[in-house]
Amino acid sequence: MSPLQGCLLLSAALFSVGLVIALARSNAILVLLGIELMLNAANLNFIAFWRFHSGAAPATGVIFVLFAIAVAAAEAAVGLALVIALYRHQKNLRLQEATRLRG
Amino acid sequence: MQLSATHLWMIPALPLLAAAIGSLTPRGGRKLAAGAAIAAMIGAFVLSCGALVTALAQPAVHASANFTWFALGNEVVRVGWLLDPLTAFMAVMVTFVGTLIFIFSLGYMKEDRNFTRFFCFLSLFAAAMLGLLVANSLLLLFVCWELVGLASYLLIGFWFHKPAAAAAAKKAFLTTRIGDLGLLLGLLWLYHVRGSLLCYDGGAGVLEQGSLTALAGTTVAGGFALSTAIGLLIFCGAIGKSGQFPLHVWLPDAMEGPTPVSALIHAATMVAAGVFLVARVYPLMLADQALASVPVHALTVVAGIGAITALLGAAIAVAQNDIKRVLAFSTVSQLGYMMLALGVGSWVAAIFHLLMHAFFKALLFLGAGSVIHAAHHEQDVRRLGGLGRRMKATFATFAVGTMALAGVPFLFSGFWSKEAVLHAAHAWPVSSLPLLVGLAAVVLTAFYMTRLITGIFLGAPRTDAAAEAHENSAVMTGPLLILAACAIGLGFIGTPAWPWLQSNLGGIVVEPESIWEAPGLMLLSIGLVVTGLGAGWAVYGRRRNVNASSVDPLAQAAPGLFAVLAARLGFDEFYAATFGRLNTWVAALADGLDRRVWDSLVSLLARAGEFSGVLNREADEDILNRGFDRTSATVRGVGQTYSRAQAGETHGYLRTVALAFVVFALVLLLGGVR
Amino acid sequence: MLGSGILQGLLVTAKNFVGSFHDPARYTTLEYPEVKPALPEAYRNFPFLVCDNATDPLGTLRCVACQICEKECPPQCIYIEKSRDKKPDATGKPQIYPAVFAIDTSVCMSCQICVEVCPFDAIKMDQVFEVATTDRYAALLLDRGQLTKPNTYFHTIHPTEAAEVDARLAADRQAAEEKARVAALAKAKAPAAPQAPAAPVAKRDQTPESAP
Amino acid sequence: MIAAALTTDSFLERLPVLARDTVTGRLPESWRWMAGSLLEIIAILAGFGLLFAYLTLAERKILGRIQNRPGPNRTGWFGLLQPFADGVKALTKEDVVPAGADRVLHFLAPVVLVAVSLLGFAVLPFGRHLVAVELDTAVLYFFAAGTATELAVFMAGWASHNKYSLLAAMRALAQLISYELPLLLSVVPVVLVAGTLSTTKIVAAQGGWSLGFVPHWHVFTPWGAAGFVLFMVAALAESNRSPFDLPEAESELIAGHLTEYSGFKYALFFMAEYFGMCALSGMAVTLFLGGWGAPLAQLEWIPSYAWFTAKLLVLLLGFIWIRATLPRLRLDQLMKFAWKFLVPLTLLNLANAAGWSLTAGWTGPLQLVRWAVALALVAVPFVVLGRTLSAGSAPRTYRFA
Amino acid sequence: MTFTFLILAVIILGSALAAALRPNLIHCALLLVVSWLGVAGFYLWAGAEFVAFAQVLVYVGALSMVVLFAVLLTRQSRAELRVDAPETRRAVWAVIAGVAVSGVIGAAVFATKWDPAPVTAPEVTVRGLGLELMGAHAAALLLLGVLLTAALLGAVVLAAPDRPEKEEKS
Repeated sequence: MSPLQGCLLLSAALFSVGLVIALARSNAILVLLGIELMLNAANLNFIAFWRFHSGAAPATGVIFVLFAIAVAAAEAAVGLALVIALYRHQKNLRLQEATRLRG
Repeated sequence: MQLSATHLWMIPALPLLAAAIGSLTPRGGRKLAAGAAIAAMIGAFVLSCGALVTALAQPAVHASANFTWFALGNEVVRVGWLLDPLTAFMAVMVTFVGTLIFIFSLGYMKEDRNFTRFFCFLSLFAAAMLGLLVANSLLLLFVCWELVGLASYLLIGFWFHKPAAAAAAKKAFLTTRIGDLGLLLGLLWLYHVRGSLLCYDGGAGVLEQGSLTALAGTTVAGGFALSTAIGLLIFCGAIGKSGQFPLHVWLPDAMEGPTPVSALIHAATMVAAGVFLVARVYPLMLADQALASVPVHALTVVAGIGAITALLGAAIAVAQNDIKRVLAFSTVSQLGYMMLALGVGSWVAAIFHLLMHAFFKALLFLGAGSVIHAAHHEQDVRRLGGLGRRMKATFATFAVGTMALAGVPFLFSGFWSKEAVLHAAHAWPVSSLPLLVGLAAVVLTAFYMTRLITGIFLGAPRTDAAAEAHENSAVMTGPLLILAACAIGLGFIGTPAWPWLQSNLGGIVVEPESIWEAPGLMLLSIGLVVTGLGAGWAVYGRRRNVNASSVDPLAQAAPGLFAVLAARLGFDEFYAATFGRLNTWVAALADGLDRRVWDSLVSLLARAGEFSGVLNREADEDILNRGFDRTSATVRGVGQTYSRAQAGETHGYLRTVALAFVVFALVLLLGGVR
Repeated sequence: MLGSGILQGLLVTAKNFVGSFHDPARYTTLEYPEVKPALPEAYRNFPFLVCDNATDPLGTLRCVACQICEKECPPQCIYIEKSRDKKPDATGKPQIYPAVFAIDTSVCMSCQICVEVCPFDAIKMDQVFEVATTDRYAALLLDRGQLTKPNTYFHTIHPTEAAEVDARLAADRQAAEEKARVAALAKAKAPAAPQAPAAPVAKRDQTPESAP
Repeated sequence: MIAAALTTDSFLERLPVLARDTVTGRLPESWRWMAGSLLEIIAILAGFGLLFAYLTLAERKILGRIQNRPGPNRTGWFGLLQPFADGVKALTKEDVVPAGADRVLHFLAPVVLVAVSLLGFAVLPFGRHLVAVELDTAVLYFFAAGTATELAVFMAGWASHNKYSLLAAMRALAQLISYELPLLLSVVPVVLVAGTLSTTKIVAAQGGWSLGFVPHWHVFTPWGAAGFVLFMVAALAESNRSPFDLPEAESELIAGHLTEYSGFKYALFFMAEYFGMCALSGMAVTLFLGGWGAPLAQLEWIPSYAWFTAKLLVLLLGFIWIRATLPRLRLDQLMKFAWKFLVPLTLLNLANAAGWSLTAGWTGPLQLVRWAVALALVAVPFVVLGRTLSAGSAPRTYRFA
Repeated sequence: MTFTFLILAVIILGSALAAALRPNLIHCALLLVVSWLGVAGFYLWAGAEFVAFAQVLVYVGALSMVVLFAVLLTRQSRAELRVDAPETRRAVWAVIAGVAVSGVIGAAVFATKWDPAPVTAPEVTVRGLGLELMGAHAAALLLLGVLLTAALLGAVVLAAPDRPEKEEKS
């Protein structure tokens, strides 16, 4: 069980926990946070590979994570703004009731 | 002031521009339209003088400037401008007379509501006439020929609300159209043979020696020379346009138009176009003179037609009561004279007579116009009379015109030009018939002119309209005075003693000779003129206590002949009887055919279409639709099932994504992808 | 310009800060428990009974229990019980004295009316403000013993007023002696004068025990 | 590197390092790192703990003096035992927890706040060899730790189950967040010029003197001065001090988000506030005032950590001084000041610093031009922005006072 | 496997799972913050300091604030906060999906052969990162700036309640 595999397992676990949160919880904010967790899991992978995998390119993994963090922040901000707008519209945040946008 | 051939196009362009301005000005823009028209005519006149100066510099040369009008595949149609003494003299005459008539019509048409439209049509006519003169290509000439016909139709039918005027305009247009058909056939045949319609094209032109010998050389069905056939066909156009024997019926009726129109078109210019055309293609006409085997020479036909028309016109003119009708028939007879002169071989005499006739006939018509204008549109001679004292200027100028027309010796231009024609006829070797006819026509002309002048101006006014007549304003009497001066003065440019016109026109220097060399013919003609005048004065001069309804002395003398002549020898009725009924018969036939034959065919087709439509609907209904409905139903079903998957529940989406991911990953893993 | 206000403010506080160390006008805090505040002379708190002689305070009370102050006191916080017997006052004249003289300091509003109405200058306003007690009721009711303070104390707290009172008393005493002497003289001069009605009521004439 | 410097420095300079080495010397090798860092932690805690204590006392004394009163002088000689008295008071006071409060969060809030505000001290270079953690990204670490305080404030506000404290927490958060921006932006120029995020290298970059007596501290460059002032103003707001002490504005929201706290937790909040203040001033010293560098070459013999503490104390006294002078800002003025005044100025200052570093090569007359431009870039926007923003608010005239 | 890695794993996964179970929303958010701190710790352990502190700055500093503000702004009543237990059926499906996904990834991790880890940890300095960012990824950096501004403005517009236009004060 090399450290790399350990990290990958950790990120997989974190990813699935994020997925469970996103799927199980009905509150929109928590779903968003679940997705944030999944994003973090991805970042975790990047750093793991940067650290343990003898890749040639110097710090692309690190830079990628930096950009990922920034974008995730932007995404979260807009997501939460949407949640607030949704709440104003629907007076509660239960996601299963926000089903107007459907086929 | 030189105007070379290449700039000739400016002469017709100015009146065309004036016509365009006239057409665009609203009814109120009277001053603008009239001003533009008159300015254009003055400009054209100045340019024509320039052209005349250039032409007279080398009278024998036909200066042409050609260019490609349009190319149709590899067929290139070339047109161009021609400058020679004939064009120049005609252009000066047309522009000078036109300007005077335009000024005259300023007064004449003042009360008319469509004043601007009148001047627009006048400018259009002037442009077309000048275009016809300067054209070097017969095609361009034909185009302007048609435009002139159109202009005459528009001007004759100017007061279209009068049914008579509308009918007259249609009649004029149709009869000239028949003549033009002959002209068109001639041109097409010529184009077919020669491949070009340019008269003078640096040797390759139609009227140049190369093509003339070729045309004369070939003979056609009936033994005619090709040039004779083409020449006669072109002459048909001239017959129609100049109102010669068979197609003269439209000219008297054309008097329905306003008098300046009659003066400009049916006295001076348009009718002269036919004579100009024959003069233009004269080399073609002369081509068959040398051939002996030819059954008839073109010019002989021309002379015959000319003689008949001259005698016919003069005779009918005697029995007419309407001033303008008398002058119209007088024009017909004078044109017969010109054709006669062309026929007997002297186109110079014909053009000389044409130029002189244009001036004094325009004078006579304007005089008549002034009389009509003063007498509140009263045109019947029997209802006028005694206007001499009231309209002194008009009476004086009308008298000058009459004497010029009659050919009073020495002083008046009419005498010299008629003399020239008679000399040519006298010298014609073929037969002396034209000479006799000419002399008879001289007597008749003198007679009916005195009848006319005494009827209008002498004696007492027979109606109150005539009584109230008074002299017109300067704008109408001015042109009369100028034209009278020309009628007198211009004669001297063509006298045998000083043949300036003849030598310049023909390009060959004519030896001046004293008029007393062969005085016989001249003295004879003078005698005939005097007898004519005397007879006229005798019959009509001293009639007293005559009122509007009193019978004409001639009618009393020869009631039958007078009635026939008054009815214009019944040509209208004859044509109506023959061609009119033919036309109606053919129309009825076509209508019947159309109604019964074609109609049934079309309805047959319609029913067939209907039947196939019905067949189509049935088939479509049960075969196609049912199948289509079933398939769309299935598609909607499938769509619904999928849309249920798209239930808008975000959790559902995420769950399906996750499970899909798992499935694919499993496939990858188990599939052994390393 | 923005910020100039702040700088001026800082300058002021700086000046204060520095000034507080060397400029007495600025550093005015009294360390209270250690440094008593110099009370203004006219300060008054609760009344106290003046006695002429510090050694025998109750004996030399000026108060003759005339109960004027008790009646005049607006909140009625003075309670006096006259004594049965008389005791000679400062001038030796037997006077009544208050057996019980209590002031309820929780009620007294230190209006100084009792001082103004006291004909014998027996009650003056004290300057003691440290009167906090743990007992809310009894401790605040001051009895005779707690109230009396010697005239010398009076001089320390209200010097001018004390001097004035003494001067006045001394003057009265001399007037009384004068009158007494004149009366004595008169009595000596006219021993025959009929027996005057009962001896005139003796004016209050004490000879202040002037102990600095 | 440390070994080499050891020999040349004076004994005092080497004293702390020597002390540490002697103590850790006895332990086995593997434990030495742990023991060394423990020692450092203890040193920092003790040092700054004492500083906190006496800072509170100094504050009350100086405030007193400014307001012409002695300040606490009852406890101990000249009131020196006052902080311990406060400490005892805080400990003995009953720790009340509101009924509906979220007990866990209520307890966690002060703990997190103090822990986080202590984190900042790790990277401050107190002396030539006295930096707890030699981090390449020291400045970033410092401000990352700094932002976590907001979380603690929120927890405090939320956990006390009280509308006012929640509202106050929101106001405090708004203030902290809006002033975090100018704080960070005013630090960026220093990083830009120094070219590194590590505090030790920044201090090293400010070494040396020019013209004999002017040290190369950043504060003596136009953009540095502006940056220093902006940093201090933002630091004031960040630590909820003086003009910006809106969160615990006694007059308005009782104690803001601290209303439901009492006893030791309350004291902890204050301790955290003071630690924050010290950390921020320490960073200010490091970034702008040349860290442990001596102002004059001749004064090199005084140990570096002495200089650091001296400068730190000067700044802290400045904090106190400002607290004594300036009135409290209204919330909207606070916000407007941050967003419309500080942020533009810091951005301009960044541009100024960039220009400054680009024109580093200029010499002779160009040097003057460089200084003139930099000074203009600082002064002109300040005046213009100041005038436009304060256009409406003319100094208030009191008609009846 | 080093000891610290295990601790970090426990912190991260523990707090994440706890967040999944807690009914109270604020507690979930705070637990997730702890999990983010754990991830930051992992970055530190892996040697990428800059990323770790960036993570702390962004997630713990800013994002947690936004989340908590969002939670407060959506004003659920406290009761509602309490009662937010997930419906069982959906929870079961969620767990199944989670386990499936992690199982698959785990299998993949063990299935592939990883070449041995490099002996020395790759060294990344802030200066190196800066040059890299400003060099090869300069465009990406600028784009990121634009993206962040757009997200900032967008979020404000979306979240701001559409107050009626303030009428002009006379």
